[in-house]
Amino acid sequence: MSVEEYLYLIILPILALSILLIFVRFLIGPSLSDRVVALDLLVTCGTGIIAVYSIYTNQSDFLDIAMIFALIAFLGTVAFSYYLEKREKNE
Amino acid sequence: MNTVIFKSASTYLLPLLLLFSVFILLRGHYLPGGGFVGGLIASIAFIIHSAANGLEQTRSILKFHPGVLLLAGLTVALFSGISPMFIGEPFMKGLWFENPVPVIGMIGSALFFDIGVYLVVVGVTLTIIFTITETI
Amino acid sequence: MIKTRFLSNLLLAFIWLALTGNFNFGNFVFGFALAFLIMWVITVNRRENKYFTRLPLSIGFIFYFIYELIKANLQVAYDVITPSYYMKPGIIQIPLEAKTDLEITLLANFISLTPGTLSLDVSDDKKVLYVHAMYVRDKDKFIEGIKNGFERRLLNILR
Amino acid sequence: MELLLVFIIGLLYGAGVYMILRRSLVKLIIGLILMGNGANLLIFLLGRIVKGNPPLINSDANILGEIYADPIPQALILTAIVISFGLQSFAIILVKRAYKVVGTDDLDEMNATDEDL
Amino acid sequence: MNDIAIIILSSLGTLFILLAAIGILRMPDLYLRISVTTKAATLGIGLMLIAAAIYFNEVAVSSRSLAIILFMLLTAPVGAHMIGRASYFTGIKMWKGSIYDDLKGMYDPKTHELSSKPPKDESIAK
Amino acid sequence: MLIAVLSGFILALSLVITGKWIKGKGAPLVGLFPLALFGYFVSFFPAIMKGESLTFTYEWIPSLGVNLSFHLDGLSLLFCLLITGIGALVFFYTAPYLKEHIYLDRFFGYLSMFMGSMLGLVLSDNIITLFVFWELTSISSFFLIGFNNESEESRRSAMMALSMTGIGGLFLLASMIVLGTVGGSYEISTLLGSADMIKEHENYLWIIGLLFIGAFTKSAQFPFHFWLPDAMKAPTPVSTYLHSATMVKAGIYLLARFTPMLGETVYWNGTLIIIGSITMVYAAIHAVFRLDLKGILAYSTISALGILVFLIGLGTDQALLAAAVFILVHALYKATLFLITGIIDHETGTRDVSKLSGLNKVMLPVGIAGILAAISNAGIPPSFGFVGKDLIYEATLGFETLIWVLSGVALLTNICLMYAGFQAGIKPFTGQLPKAYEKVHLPSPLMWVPPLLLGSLGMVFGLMPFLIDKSLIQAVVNAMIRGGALDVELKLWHGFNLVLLLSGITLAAGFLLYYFLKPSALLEAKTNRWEKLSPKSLTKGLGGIFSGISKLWTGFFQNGYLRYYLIFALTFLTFILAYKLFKETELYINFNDLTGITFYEVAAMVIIAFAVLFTVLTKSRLAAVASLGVVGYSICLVFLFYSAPDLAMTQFSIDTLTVILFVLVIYNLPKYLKLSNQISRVRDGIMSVIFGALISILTLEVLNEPVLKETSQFYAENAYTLAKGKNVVNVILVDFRGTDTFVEITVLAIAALGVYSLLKLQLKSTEKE
Amino acid sequence: MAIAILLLFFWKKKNAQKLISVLGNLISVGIAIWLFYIVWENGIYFTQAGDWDAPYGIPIVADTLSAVMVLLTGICGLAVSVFSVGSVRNARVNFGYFPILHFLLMGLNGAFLTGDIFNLYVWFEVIIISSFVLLTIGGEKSQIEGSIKYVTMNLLASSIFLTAIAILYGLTGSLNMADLSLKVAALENRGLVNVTAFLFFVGFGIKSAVFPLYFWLPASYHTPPPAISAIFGGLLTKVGVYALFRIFSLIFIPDEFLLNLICTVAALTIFSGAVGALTQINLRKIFSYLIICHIGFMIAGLGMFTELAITGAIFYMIHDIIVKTNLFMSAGLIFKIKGTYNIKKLGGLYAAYPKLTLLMAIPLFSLVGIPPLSGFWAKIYLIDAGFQLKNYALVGFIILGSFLTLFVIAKVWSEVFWKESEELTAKEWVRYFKDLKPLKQKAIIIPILFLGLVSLYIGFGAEHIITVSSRIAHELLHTEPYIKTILQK
Ligand code: NA
Ligand code: NA
Repeated sequence: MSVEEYLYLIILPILALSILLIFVRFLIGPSLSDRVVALDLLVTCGTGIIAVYSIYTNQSDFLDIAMIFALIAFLGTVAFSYYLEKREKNE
Repeated sequence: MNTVIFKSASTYLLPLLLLFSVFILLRGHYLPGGGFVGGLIASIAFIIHSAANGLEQTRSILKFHPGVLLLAGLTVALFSGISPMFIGEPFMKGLWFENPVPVIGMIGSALFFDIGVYLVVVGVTLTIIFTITETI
Repeated sequence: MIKTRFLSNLLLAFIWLALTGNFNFGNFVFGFALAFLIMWVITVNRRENKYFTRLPLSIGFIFYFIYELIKANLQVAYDVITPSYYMKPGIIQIPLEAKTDLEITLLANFISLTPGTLSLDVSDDKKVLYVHAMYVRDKDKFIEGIKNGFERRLLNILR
Repeated sequence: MELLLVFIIGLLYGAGVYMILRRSLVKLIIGLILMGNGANLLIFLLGRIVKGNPPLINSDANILGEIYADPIPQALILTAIVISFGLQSFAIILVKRAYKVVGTDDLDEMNATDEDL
Repeated sequence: MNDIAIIILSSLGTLFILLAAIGILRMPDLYLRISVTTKAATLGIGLMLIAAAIYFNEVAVSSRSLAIILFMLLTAPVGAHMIGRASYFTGIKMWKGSIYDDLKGMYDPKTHELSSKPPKDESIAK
Repeated sequence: MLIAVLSGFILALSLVITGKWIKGKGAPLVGLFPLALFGYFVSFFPAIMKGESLTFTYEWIPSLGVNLSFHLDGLSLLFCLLITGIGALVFFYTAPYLKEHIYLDRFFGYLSMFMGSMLGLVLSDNIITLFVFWELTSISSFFLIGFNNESEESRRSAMMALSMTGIGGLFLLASMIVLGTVGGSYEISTLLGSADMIKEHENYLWIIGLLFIGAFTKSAQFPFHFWLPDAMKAPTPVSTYLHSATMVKAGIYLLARFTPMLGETVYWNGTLIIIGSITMVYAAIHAVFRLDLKGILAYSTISALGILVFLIGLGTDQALLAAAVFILVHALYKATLFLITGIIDHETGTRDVSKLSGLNKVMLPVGIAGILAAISNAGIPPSFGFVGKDLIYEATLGFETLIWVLSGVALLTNICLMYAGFQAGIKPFTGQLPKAYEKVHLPSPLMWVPPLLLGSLGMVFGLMPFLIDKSLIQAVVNAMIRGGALDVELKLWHGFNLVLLLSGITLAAGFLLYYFLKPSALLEAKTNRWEKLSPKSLTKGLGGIFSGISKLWTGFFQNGYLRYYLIFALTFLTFILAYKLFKETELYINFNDLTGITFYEVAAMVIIAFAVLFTVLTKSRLAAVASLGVVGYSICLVFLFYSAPDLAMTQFSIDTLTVILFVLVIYNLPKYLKLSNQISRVRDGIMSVIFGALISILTLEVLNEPVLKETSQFYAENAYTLAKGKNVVNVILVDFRGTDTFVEITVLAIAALGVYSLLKLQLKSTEKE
Repeated sequence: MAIAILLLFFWKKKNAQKLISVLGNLISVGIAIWLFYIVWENGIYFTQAGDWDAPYGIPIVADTLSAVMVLLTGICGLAVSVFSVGSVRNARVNFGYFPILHFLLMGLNGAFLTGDIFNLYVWFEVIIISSFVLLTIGGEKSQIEGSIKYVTMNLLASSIFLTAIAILYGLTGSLNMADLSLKVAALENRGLVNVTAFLFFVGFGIKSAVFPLYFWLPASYHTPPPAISAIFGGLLTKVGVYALFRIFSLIFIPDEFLLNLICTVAALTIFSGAVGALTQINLRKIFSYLIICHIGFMIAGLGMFTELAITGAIFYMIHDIIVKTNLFMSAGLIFKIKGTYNIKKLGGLYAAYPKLTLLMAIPLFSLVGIPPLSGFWAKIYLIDAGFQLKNYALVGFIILGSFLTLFVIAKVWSEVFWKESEELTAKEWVRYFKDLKPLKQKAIIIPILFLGLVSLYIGFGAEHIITVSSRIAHELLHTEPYIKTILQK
């Protein structure tokens, strides 16, 4: 079994499974914060998928996308935290 | 937001992200990236900074109104678009310097165009975000 | 002042080299120039920081961190995959010796990065750090662990 | 795989339609965004999809290899994405302004222009 | 050799991510979920990126992988901190099994200022 | 000739400029202008008498075949003379009549514009040009009727008149166009040559049907007649000029003009006879019961027009001759009656015939004019009216079938008309002068000379028909007869015959009626009651229904609810799309062309699907936004899987930004309310499922088609060699399709400007405009 | 475009903005005339952006239709620009009014001149966003409400347009319109082609406001300042019509079904617009509905799809652009005088301002098509074409539409100009005409006069317009030269 096959047959499915599990948390919430955390983790997990995928397809350029993911994923979290706090303040 | 952790993190993220954005901009012609994404990343850098430190501080870093960037970007793009017309070529014709420059590769009107795009995107995004934040 | 700036500049230039993966003089010069530009853009009066001053300490710290990381991860993993919960979570107030923003931030981040603990917030007078932890068998011991582990090592590097 | 994408595209369009028929202005914009995503995927799919071969010319080659993903749809989508970003952001701001002026995001409260003076 | 390293690293990384995924699903309260996920995932991704760096074996790729890891180390805890803090504001309760809450009552409800000393009495262990 | 026609318009314009002067002393002088034109047209007498006709052509729009071509023959000359002659008198009459009016200049302006249009109408040889002038008469009459524009009634009648003649005009236009297409030319003189061909053409019925509507509306034929009595709200000079002598005759002119081309078919003649007889009888009876002098005159005018239509419908040489004469007869006496009505109204302030009597004691010349006109109207020998009436009876008696019905109709009409004429021309001047009117005095000669002149002409032509029979009437008739070469000789006395008997009966019955039937409000009210069933109320009712439908239609579609607008649009799209898809294409899935499915792709898709559903169903805005973010990020993965790294990057960054924007904006919005009910949700749900399914099906079908990739092949091969880039997508963006990108950043820039101004610009309360 | 950027440099200086704006419009009219001259003398003028041969680059093509549209845009742009100087408040000028106006004009010109279907989409977006901004600038309640409807429908249209482009690209792999023409003709699956054509029809149909897709228009066009309504009323929907003509001559030849559909839609559009206008009392709403009604005329020309009909439709479009722009400006002037758009409250203008009334009578009666004013001549072609095709129902609707237009305008005339003036309380937020500086007064009147003269020219010089229109119709129905020129085959 080559590295590529291993990644393709074992790693990617597990990552996909993880991403589904995280998504379940996203769906069930219950609070917005839970969703935000799940969203953050989804993106992180996505970054992992990209890394593996770039090995699998031998396209190192895909790592750049991973880089962008890593950099700005947390912006969403920041925005939602900002929102939560502001809302709290306003009420 | 009033948190030390975020504030100091943002201080380091800002130059990092800006650097990264220019990197993405310049390699666009050869690899994934380009003016759009570069510009977006640059603006995200400023947005993070402003979320942590408040708008005023980000403003003082930026030194001018984002609208100026927008304008500069449009001008650069337009100029790179119409410059071929001055030498009798059609609009948007690609012009290139003879020799490649290290790091960036070939320098041509397309690059300037991309820089224009970059500036416009930064200008636009920041104008929008800053305006909203101000009027909240 | 000039020195620290120069150092930051240099550092950014190296990051540029790393990013582009193209190590030659021309690229370095370009990276340096670019970094200079960026620093010019972003500099407001703020305290400069020292990089690489305590390199060996840093490396030691990194290993310590990785050790903690793996240890805690296994602990959490066990808790996650076994059906019952062993954890005793709570939010703990930890007095801070770290003074500067950088110190506090780094400390808080490392605490957060270690599984099982999460820096929730720093008080506005920067005297205490509030940490959420999964395994707080003994509050004082826990605080002691953090102070002697992360904080001490970190401050050693930074000061 | 195309089948799945076809389904997703249909879903995005359908959901977009459903959302723009709601009374909330925010939902309306979300609907438009969903539909825009659907349209982008549609362009993408109809340009035919190729796995793992982005339209990048190898550093040692001068033309693209045998198999490559069609770059045109990608360029089109990129343009479309950015344009819709511009429109969306303006629309989102409009929500804000509308709320400020009208006091709600309920579209049913915004009918005055179709009534007689 | 490289292949084996890649396989081991990626497997480990994946395991950590899976762990985080199960964790976020299973953990009983938000703070625990944040706790579990931030680091497990960061670690997982880190390992995978190292695997990628080994696979491509190019300076450019390696440096990029390192950069990503660096970014994640910088951003993930900050994000966790922010959402955790905001959630505490909005009054998201801790799991019933929690034993301490030193934060209780420390926030000024108006200014959101956080004091280091409790307003009147000592924080009470649960 | 062109100048003659255009001079009316030029004068109209110059009047606007010299308005002040006109309002002062110059008013009567304006009348010299139509007088000069009258003289100009008189100068054509000799030529016309010789049977010649004159044509003048000026090219206007050659590619459409529209020329300013003018053709002067007997028929047009007659009308020209009426237009300019009566016009001149009306101009003189107006000067004192509206002396005090501040907008006298405008009035003259409209009047001369009208005169110009009318001249153009009767002179045009090109049917499009004819229509142009036709419409201009409608418009100028709109202005004239609504001249007293501050009175609501006057505005309403102007609207009514314009509506009727306007819609008629449009039908006429349609008719003219079809005629032009069928006959291959817009020139009447050319079309005359292909008359037989036109009559056999399948579109013949369209041509005459539409033409009739045009003519009938203009000439106030049943059932389109009712605008004319309403139009009497206009100042009297207008009524005189437009509604008796000239404009209403435009329809008659049209019928007369086209008789040689389109006539002599059962449809043509039959319709005209039927409509003409209904109109003449109906209006004549109405005229009998009116109290308002102008009302009487209006209905009798309608009736007279009916007679003309009827005569043209009969279509025999005899009938056409009668028509030619009657046009002149009617113009003379009706104009007179109108003018004196105006004087009476002007001096006494009333037009109620039951209140008027004995005015000859204070305004004898007017009385004389009235009596002369009434005589001519009644057809009492030796008036010109008598000649006319004889000719009418001759025509009915000479017709091939239904002689007695036709003659009876004519008889009945004439009796009523005679009564009406007496009411208008004699009743006010005879009998006891009421006290209230004792101080009434004769107005300026400019006012009473014109009616007297016209009234006398009715006598003069009666006594000396030779003055005009050869010179004018013969030419008129021959213009109406195809290849006509009729020799006309008018005589007052034909000897004892059936015609004379009918005339006698008319006179006797008329006198009896006048003697016994006194005008009363009661009778008028009774007739008014019929009005409920009259075309006027029917049309009004229809108009009401139509405006009801308009309101319903508009209210239904433009209901203010955006979602219904969307539903309408989407339903339209969906149904036709579905129809087309199922009818014209077939669906099959070509599994060979599909790429393989892997678990991670399925996972991404599942996430998209559920995230979309969650976005749709969640009750929290923020959750929806977050979920939207998930959709976007997953799409990002899809882009990544299928080799679009640039897209993935951009989508990711933009999605994040969108989320930020949303979050920044909606944090202070109130909670989502559950705003829609179950039914609408189900309805919208069904709609969206169908729509989504259709898009899916469409996509599948397109996927089955073969792939063409010529352009991308070119890009793939030349991106580096020609554009020096290796990221082909980026090369396309900044080079091959750089224009797109350029425009796109413009869009962004505008959006930013917009956001800026939308949020920053707070108009002060004084700047809201 | 350059002008818009230049204007941005003068963001703060409102007077400079006004001056540059007007000068810029003068220049663009000059360029437009030059372009028209070139095209008229030498046939299709085109340049390939980036010097990439078709179908690989984006061609900028001017055939007669495009050149005419550009010229009309220039003329209306100039008029509106001058009008804006007189009528738009400084508050708005300070927030980018003029630059965005120029972006809008640029978008229009771009849409008229592009030879690439996706590029057309992009230009459309420029038009949408700038009109969106112009519509909301100031952010009054009614403006916001109107613009929400406006933008939603238009974005829906864009989505549909984009979907259609996607399908077209999926079928042919090309975006160049000339190239598409050949490739679409060669496709075997006609069913799909027809479906795609229908999608385009709906996409552009929304933009050109046909039944049952027009609803956004009456909801929004009366809300912004008059100068903006003027440019909207004159030009915006016509871009949709232009696109319909372009697409359905160059790329698709409509099938029987689609033609019937277009005719039906045209008839209902005429009807809806006309009856809508009948029910309204707001001057600008009346004009808005009349836009819809008259769009129906143009679409009817397309639906009949003969050279005659298209000539008529093109002529009508030329006339309508000028006249509608002028009408909305006139409405603005009326508002400036009386402070309301409500025809029930208006009145007495004739008595008070006879010369202005005469001025405004030109567009009003031109619209009705009182011969020989400009609206008249096109109808001859349309009716003629209808009869030749035996499409009597459509002719009936055209006549009905014309009649109701006449009726409505007469009503407006009678209410606004004739009726006795009613004393209205002055609104403090209206800057009344009589209070304006003479220069501003002139800036309001001159454009109305200018467009009035243009429409008189269209009416009396119909020969020229007909020559142009029929050449356009011929070019639209015989696209071989276009394709040959672009593809250089
Ligand atoms: Na931790
Ligand atoms: Na943890």
